[in-house]
Amino acid sequence: MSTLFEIIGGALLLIGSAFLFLGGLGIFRMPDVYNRLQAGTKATTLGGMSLILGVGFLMVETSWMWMAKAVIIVIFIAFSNPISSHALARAMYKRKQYPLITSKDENMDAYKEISENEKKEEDA
Amino acid sequence: MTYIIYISFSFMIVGLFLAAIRFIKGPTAGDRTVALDTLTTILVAGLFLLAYLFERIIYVDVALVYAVLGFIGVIVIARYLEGAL
Amino acid sequence: MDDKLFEILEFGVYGASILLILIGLYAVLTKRSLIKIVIGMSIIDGGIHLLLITIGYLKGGTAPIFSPGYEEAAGQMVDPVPQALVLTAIVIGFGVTAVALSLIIRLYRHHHTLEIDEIKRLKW
Amino acid sequence: MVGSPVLLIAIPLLAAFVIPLIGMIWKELVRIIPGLVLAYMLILSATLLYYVSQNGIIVETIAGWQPPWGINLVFSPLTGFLATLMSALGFLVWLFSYRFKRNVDFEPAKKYFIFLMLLIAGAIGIVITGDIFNQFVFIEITGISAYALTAFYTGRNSAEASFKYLMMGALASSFLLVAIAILYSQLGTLNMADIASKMHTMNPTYKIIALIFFITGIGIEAEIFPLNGWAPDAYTEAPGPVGAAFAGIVVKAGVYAIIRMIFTLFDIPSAYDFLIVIGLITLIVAETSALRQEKLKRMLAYSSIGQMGLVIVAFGIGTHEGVFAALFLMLNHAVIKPLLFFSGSSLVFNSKEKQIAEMNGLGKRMPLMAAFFSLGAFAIVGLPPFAGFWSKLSVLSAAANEGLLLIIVLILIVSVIEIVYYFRVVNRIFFQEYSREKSAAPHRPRVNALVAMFVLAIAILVIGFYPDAVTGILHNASKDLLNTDEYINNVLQLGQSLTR
Amino acid sequence: MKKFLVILILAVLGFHLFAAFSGLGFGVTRFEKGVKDFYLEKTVSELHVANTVTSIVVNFRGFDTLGEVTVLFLAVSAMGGILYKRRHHAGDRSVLFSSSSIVRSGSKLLFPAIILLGVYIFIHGHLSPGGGFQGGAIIATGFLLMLIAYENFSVSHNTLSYIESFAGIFFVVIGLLGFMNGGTFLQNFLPAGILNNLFSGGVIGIIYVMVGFKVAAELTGLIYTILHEKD
Amino acid sequence: MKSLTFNEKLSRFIVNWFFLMLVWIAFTASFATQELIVGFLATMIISFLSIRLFTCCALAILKPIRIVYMIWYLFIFIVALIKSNLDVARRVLTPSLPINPGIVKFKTKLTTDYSKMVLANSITLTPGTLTVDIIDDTFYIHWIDVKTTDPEKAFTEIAEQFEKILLKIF
Amino acid sequence: MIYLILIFFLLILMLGAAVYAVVQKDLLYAVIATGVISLVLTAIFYMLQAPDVALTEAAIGVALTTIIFLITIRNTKRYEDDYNKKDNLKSPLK
Repeated sequence: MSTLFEIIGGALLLIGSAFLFLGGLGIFRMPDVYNRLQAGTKATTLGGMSLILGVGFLMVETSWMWMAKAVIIVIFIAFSNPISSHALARAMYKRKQYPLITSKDENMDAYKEISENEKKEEDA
Repeated sequence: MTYIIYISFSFMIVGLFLAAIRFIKGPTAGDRTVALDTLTTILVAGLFLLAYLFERIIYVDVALVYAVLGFIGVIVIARYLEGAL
Repeated sequence: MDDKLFEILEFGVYGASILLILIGLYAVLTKRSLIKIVIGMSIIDGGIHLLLITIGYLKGGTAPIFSPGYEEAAGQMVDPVPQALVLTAIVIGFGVTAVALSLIIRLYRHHHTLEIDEIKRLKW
Repeated sequence: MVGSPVLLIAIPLLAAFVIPLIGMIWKELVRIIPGLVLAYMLILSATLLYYVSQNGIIVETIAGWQPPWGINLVFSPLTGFLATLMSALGFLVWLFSYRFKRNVDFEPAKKYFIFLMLLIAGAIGIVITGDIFNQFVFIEITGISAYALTAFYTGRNSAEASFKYLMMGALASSFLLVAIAILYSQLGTLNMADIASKMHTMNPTYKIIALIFFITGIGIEAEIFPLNGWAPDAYTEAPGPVGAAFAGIVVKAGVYAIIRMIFTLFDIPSAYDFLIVIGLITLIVAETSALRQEKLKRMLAYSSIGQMGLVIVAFGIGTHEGVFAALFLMLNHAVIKPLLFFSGSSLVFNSKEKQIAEMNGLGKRMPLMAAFFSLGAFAIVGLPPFAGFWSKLSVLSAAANEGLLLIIVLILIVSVIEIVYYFRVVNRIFFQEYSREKSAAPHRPRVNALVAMFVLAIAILVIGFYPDAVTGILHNASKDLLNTDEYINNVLQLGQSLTR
Repeated sequence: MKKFLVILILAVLGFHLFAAFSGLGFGVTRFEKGVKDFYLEKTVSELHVANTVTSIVVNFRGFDTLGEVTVLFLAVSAMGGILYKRRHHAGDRSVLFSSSSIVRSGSKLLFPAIILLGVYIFIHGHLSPGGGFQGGAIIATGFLLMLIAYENFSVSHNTLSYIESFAGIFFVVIGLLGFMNGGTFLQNFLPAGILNNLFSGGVIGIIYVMVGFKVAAELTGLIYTILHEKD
Repeated sequence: MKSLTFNEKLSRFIVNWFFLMLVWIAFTASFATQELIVGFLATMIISFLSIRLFTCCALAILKPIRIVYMIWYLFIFIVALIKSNLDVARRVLTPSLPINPGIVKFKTKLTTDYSKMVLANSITLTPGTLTVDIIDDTFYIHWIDVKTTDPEKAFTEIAEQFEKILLKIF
Repeated sequence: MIYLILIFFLLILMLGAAVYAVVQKDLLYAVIATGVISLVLTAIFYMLQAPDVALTEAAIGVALTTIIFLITIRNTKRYEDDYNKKDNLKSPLK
């Protein structure tokens, strides 16, 4: 059954690296910080996870140690990546770097009230 | 199998390149930090793949540590950008 | 093909590390901001560490760790001595950087500037 | 056998780690323990020096590996002499500064003694180690404690001086690392004796490049001419006893490192000429700038640089007499300069700007201090009955034997300059009107400081009247330095193994 | 003008440096009789330590490591001395606003795991890459994460200095214990064990654990000092 | 922070220790006796020191039904993750960049910090959304393609499927 | 072969980050660029078979050095003095 694992592993490798590339491309193409964060986080998270799991699958019959370490890294990435991108998004809003809004709807920025309230408190 | 690894590496190199361009172009601090974050994640995956290429499990520890420290670095930079370090 | 690339790589790695040293030296010698000077120092350190590691590299070699499966591989291992030296040098460099930065903080406390020209008696 | 040289390093480090713990029990111990450690180091190194003069070199290995592989410490007549000198001076500096500035907060004061102890331990490490990378580590230890000591006062200038020193020191250590990288890449070893024995196989061009990097690296510690920009500021801003420690200990270690490189490691004959040239330039530039200084400590700093230039010239002569003269100069400088710093810092204690002009007429108010200062001044310019005379005489005779007339002339001219600026100060002390406001009572040094100064003054007089008391040791040491083959053989065959 | 001069000097310097290294060759075996073969041989046959870099750092060149630890100790104390202010209230770090609850609970969740990672790195210093310095640095970074996320999270200075001092004392005392049985400083006096077991290498593992504790305490103290430094 | 009774402390300690031991085994990737002994000691010490930090999960988290829900959550999450990545790929690769970004808000019924964090992370990793901030129980979400600005509808659109299960787990 | 190309690419990336760190007037960006240098340097060490050094560089170079630089910038100021004030005014959101 060695070939099955190799096929799974190879496919995960390809998918993962493709998404890593897409993450880079997303960062490159998107128009503002929030959209870049969206593209970057999602694509690199899935890309990294599947690439690492792919390597784990490729080595699974040599030893299970690779899989164990791969799983721990994957769990860590799954927790840490969204946290860091959330922290960045919040930081950018606190720096008054408002998101790009293309449509004319006024309610599009629901967070603005909060930051305006904070500003008033600061002035007072 | 070799070809798959080659293709993966080439994808990653292009991704790194694009992230690096974004790092240099900016225009805001946030963009640069996003680029740093992406660079870290891609490199973690790359290190793991390299460990497979070298066929030595001891190398995996480096990737693990790298992921942890990159995460903390980004959090600290974000906190600085908030103006509340 | 590989041999040819290796020849270019020799040029590349030594050249890059020496260039890194030179870039750092340039920053130290011409920049006027104290933090820039310290950044230059850390760039120089990075260049020297890369230089040392490059000296110890062995083509087709593996890390000098006798983990299971590699007990007999002493002949293919890269030189461990520069690695040990670099380990020490990195930590020492960090210590010096920390002291430098605390001095900068104290200088800023007194002078409220980071420019060496304005901190009067700091002539070079 | 009383102990092994490694204790000279291990005990201060152990004490440095113990002190923060013990300081929580009784704060005074923080001041006392470094003194005890320094006294112990003095006794240990003196007994080891005696042992070495009787039985030959001690080569101490670390972790039980033979020298080319493990780190080794070499305690020979030369290194032993320097180590003894340094620990003696260190003890005196500690004694002088025991009750120094009680008004400084406890927290910095506690650190002052730790830094002082580690400064001395690092300098001794530079001298007795037999491994270039280990020497680099000790240079960093010495360096960081020196930066911290320079920034001891919280005034604004001390941080600048310290930062300047730090930047130059950091660049220096980078250069040292590059030099180590070149040597390792060519020879595959880091042990000094092993390098010396393999040096002839190295390509001469690389050899010169490596030597240049080494000299630029260590020259900053040793205050060679273009690299000594840090010294005057650091000496001026650091506390007085620390200036004495820099002049007496750190610089000596730097000079030793350069000398070891040129005499033992590198077999480049033209390096000696290079030493003479660079030493002469240092001498002349430093002494002429000392003439223009307004501040006392700055003047002493330039004088110290000049003396080091003279030492390097004497080493550059390269003969047995030259080396002997250089070591004699180092000894005298190590005895006299601290006395000048100690008494000088007492003299200018209450003045704000530490100017020379503010010392007017202090001779009548503080006769003892003034006497000590003038004793030091007379000794360092080389007036006959004092210590400095003999060393300068031996430099001149060494130069004369080699027929280097130009050097003799230059040294004499520089001596005249020295006499001018030191006597200017002495003249102000004794023959000018008292210039400070009368109400300010002059600072009276405490008993421990007086004891330290008495010891130094007596040493000056003893060396001045009976130079034979030290010449035996110095001859041994200079023989040791010049005999490269014996050094290599002793280290590589483990010399005389220890009996413990 | 100055820049031009500097670039000229740098060009000369770079040329010579490159000359010194270009003839070396990259990835070739040099100096057959150098020290590295000895190290590679002895680390397996006598010390029974898998990681040669560790055995060099802790045993063959252990004196360097002692010095290095001292350098860190000195740097931390120097920083404390330099940034010392007379009225120094440690602990009241006022921040503009606290971090978001996601970062807070996330760091709370990851903190024990990060500490465990550091412990793993320095306990396995002689088997896999890493060791005392790296593990200590990771632990310190973990504490930094908590300090960033919780502005009232505090570390006891006394505890830190106890750990630091005891670890340092232990290091030197282990070194001095090497003098037993007519050995030398830092000599291994414990049984070497079996290669690639966790309990192998004699004192090397113990020293690296001590270094780990010491470095962790020192770096945490350093971060704490500089983070609370605010006008 | 409120003080804990001994039983609470013990149960938290055990949970903490259990998870850390799993992490340790994954780190070392070995069941050798020596590794397990050292890991046992190290994880004991760390979990003892971090009882107060690891506050959410008492022993009850290990009930079988909750574990089943966790696995179910994981499954839904992975499906959403893949969908979101395909979505990102579509947007990035389309030359005209079809985006309509904005920030919407909604309220959640979750109470504990950890569950909010998990929900926020899941939202960040699912199609087109990014958590910007949580204030009490209000989530502020950056949405790459805003379909509605009404909080209720946004909630059903973005978070309902996760919240259902999270309520059962925590 | 891809291995060699990767090393080349990383070297170029590193040099670019170094030049950027020296040229950039905004100290924050310069500091982040030094972080990138360390990051890439770690990968190069890893590829040159020095995992120990890579770990050290990651732990100390990437995380700690960057962080203490950042804290120093917070305690002092963010821009070099000849940072172009006009650019800064044009987009205060930087």
